[in-house]
Amino acid sequence: MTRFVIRRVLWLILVLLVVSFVTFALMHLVPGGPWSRDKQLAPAVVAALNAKYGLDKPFLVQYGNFLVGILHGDLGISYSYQDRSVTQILMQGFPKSAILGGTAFILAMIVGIAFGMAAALRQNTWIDYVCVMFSTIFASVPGFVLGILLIIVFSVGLHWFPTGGWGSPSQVIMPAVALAALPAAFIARITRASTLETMRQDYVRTARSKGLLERVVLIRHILRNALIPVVTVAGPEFAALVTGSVIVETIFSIPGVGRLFVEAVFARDYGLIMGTVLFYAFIISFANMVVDILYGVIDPRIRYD
Amino acid sequence: MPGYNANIGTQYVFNVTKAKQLLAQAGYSDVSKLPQITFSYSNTGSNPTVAQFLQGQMQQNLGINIVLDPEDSKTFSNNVNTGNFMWAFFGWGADYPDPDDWLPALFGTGAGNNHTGYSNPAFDALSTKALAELDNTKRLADWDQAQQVVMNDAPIIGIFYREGFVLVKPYVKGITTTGMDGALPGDTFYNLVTIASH
Amino acid sequence: MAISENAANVSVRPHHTLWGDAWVRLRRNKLAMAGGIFIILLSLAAIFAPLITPYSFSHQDLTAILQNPSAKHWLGTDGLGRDVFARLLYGARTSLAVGIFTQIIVLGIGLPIGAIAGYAGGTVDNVLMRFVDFMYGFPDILLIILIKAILGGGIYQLFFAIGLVAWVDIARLVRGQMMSVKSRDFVAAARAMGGMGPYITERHLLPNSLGPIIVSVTFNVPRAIFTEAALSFIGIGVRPPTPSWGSMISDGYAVIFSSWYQVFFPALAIALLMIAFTFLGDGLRDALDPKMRH
Amino acid sequence: MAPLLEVRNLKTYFYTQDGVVKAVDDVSYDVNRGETIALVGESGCGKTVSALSILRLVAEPAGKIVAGEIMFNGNDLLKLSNEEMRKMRGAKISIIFQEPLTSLNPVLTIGRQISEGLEFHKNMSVHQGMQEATRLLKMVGIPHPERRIYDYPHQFSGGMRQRAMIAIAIACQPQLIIADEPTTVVDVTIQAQLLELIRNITKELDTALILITHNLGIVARYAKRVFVMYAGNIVEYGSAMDVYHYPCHPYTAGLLGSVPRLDEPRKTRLQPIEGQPPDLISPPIGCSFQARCAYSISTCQKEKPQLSELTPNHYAACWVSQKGLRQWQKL
Repeated sequence: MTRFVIRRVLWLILVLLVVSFVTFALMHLVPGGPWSRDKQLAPAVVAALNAKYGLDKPFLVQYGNFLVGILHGDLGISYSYQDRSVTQILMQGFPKSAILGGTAFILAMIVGIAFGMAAALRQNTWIDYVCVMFSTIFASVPGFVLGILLIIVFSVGLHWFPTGGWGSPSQVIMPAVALAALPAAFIARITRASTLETMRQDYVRTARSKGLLERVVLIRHILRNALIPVVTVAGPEFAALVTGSVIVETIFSIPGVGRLFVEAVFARDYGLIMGTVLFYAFIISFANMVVDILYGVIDPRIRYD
Repeated sequence: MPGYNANIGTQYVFNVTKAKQLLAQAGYSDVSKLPQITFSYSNTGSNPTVAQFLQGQMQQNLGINIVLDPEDSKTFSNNVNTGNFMWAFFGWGADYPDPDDWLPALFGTGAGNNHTGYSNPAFDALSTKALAELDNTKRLADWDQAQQVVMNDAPIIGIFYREGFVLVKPYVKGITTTGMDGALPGDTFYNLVTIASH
Repeated sequence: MAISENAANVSVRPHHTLWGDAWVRLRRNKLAMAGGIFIILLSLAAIFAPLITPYSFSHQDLTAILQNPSAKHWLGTDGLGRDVFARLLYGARTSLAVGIFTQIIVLGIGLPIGAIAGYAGGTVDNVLMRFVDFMYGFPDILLIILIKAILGGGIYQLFFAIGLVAWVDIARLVRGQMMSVKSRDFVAAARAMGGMGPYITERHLLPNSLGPIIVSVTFNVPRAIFTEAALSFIGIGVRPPTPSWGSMISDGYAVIFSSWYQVFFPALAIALLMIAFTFLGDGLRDALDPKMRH
Repeated sequence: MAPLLEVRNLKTYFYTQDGVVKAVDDVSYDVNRGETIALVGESGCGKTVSALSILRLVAEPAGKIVAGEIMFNGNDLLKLSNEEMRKMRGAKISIIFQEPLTSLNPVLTIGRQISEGLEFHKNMSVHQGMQEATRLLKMVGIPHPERRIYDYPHQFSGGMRQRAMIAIAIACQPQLIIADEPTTVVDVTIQAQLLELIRNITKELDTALILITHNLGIVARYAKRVFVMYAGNIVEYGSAMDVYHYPCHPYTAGLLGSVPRLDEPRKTRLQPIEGQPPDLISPPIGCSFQARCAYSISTCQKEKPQLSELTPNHYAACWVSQKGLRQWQKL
């Protein structure tokens, strides 16, 4: 297993390198630069800025400098955030997004798997239809609306939670729920579909013929076999949640990293773009690696030669 | 703003029949012969609504179908600065409240922010004269003439001025908002602000 | 022992193919049929919108801005005095097209790559999956702005842009299913009978990993519709004033408190579309499930 | 001495969209302690469904036991609560399924799948269960059992998996084992080994065995009494010898006729039974076999024949044989 992990880590680094190069190229190809404004800056000013940020050097040299910076753990500097380096920006914002995203992920998995299995076991009963209803509502109602509803009901109405901000645990609950709604619905539906298929397998009938408790049949025989698609989906969902969401962080005014990437792209903040893209790419590749490892743990037949 | 003259540009009022006459004069009595007009704008804030409003007016009043081209702000700025647009919607904010800052930069031939490529020697002459004039009243008179020239050539169409609304608690004293405020209202003269006990 | 001829009531079952039998059983599933009919009705309503509503989607009646639903405007009017019901109908053209075609592209790319990676295993799987990781980490907004700059902003560029990035989820899902299903015993048996790779993949593996794939598709439909709205923000896809459900919702954000219906009705339309796809998908899954075929 | 298991007038129907499938339509049979009986018939005649009905494992909601009694050790299994029934499964009655390829949980070790029943019925610890599993695997002839208990099903061959299934079935020393076509999937040589294994074990543990198969060769060698099923009911039953040498039902004769015999030079072509089993949704009036029966007379089409004793302990449900007109009797 460790040989497999080492190989995958090497591949991870390669993927990150390719992502960084492609991003670097795309950034410079895209129309408009960091200094483009309706009210054009004087050419001399633009030249001075380019010199300051090393944008006047040839493309490959700039990329080389960026890579060298990475080796020292420095993701480069941001043009819009003058006071902090990209690494600092990420390090300040990421814990908030991670805590929020992590809570939402755990919530989504627990609710999702529980609901999914219940819907599959009680097919075509009210639980099943409730599961369908919720998954549809959360998928078609935009996150923004859900966030606002939560605020109106729970903080303005019932004063249970503050309307936003960060710091106390009570400020995590509502945004986590808003964030977890869609993934929970998605995981519930995936679990249901997979459990339905697993329930019909012969070995479940064998388990029952041994007189095992329904609970044991459910967990040890049905759930474990139904987990493969759930785990597959959980990887990317985890990465997406942990790297923050633009909408939820905006509504609940949480200084996470959700908005960074989008802001950086629209501001053509090259330093910040490179930093956030690599950061996201690392987390998603890492999550997918964990999923592949989990495959081997869940299903012994999946062995990596 | 010094040099402000209320009746400049008053000749432009909403008048559909006159517009049609001008179109006919230009040989486009049948608007379908017009080339495809694209209206580019940065897709932020209320720009989309303004653009669609303009499109609706052109279509409903003159029957001209213009195509809207929303762009992200940097792409739009880049297109504007490189003249890569047919008809665009962009704003301007003065650095300091005086014609010296506006007019030459926007309408002087080859000026940095002259995105329309407008060039009128008459205006250039008046502009250089006004910039060198020390006597304030003469200076403003020159700018007044310069504005008149620009208005007659009409290289741009002024649509609206942004207006800011400020809610101030009664116990906050001394807030003086100016046209030059930055992101926060009255931030130009924050030193005058005092908080009364409440 | 000659056999008598009166075999009248012996029911000789015609040999159904997998898909033939599935269609027979799908037709019997009322919910799935309801879903299918809803989608067809919606498409017809979108196509024949001019017959259904007198209003055009772009006509601005500036005297009737942000009106609540009334007899004159069934679903009220938006910020520029345009009829929301008309925009919803015409918007269906964009959103249905986006919802459906992107899924075809997504399945078209994702299924084969996932199936090959899952089935082949070894280095093929590794290379394909690292490419998938690359696509996951890929800054799609940057590419999309570039596509807009080079290819312009039409609806085909939109399908291209969404399809390009959205197939990765399906690919990983199919691959995961294939890997555990591949080693399941009937596949070993099929392989023993000399079944070639593609034959096995199509006949044995895909039908058995259909459930989660269909679920993923039903969730991708609303996601594609919202992505379309995000992309039209950058200028790709339909341009104003052509409406789409996604852009109607994002326009409605600003006035959500005063005129909630601007967000409510498009969101409801998306919800109904997704329910239709969910029932259709569930029906299809049950119809194709080999275990359900007596 | 009362039989260990007595199935009386069992009816198990499946409610599907196409209609009600009468899979088991008024079937009765019995098994004595330690005895081996065989349930024979083409696939789809209701053999497996009747077995599953005994264990009340018929797939809800489609399948439902509509009528009848299943007396086991004097009490009716159908009257037991789910809790009591669950205590019977695996402990008193166990089953060996036909498909070793899919009947074992792919993600659980063989050892655990054997020890599960023990942990629950005999409340052994996992460790004790695994040790017992090792002994059971040795008993069913699996080499190096102490290592193999940690293997997964996909690491076992088809034959070995069936042996594991047998180990699971005998784990709690049940009084009755139902073997549902235990050897259909494996090749002939392994088939013989498995059947010998099952016979020795049932003898050693004095367990009753219901052997469900469509392979007549097996029946003759292992079963004392034979019940022939067709289209959801029993058409003939009696001692193996009687049924083999003096079949009283054309279907049984047909089955025997379509099996190559070693003890006779083969003169004539094997005679397959033409046609298909009737649709169980709307079974024909009268005898369900008459459509394929060459000897059917008018009454066969009008009235359904009942089982009646033709020779001592040898029953058949056929008007022609009950009227003594058995032309097919060439043996």
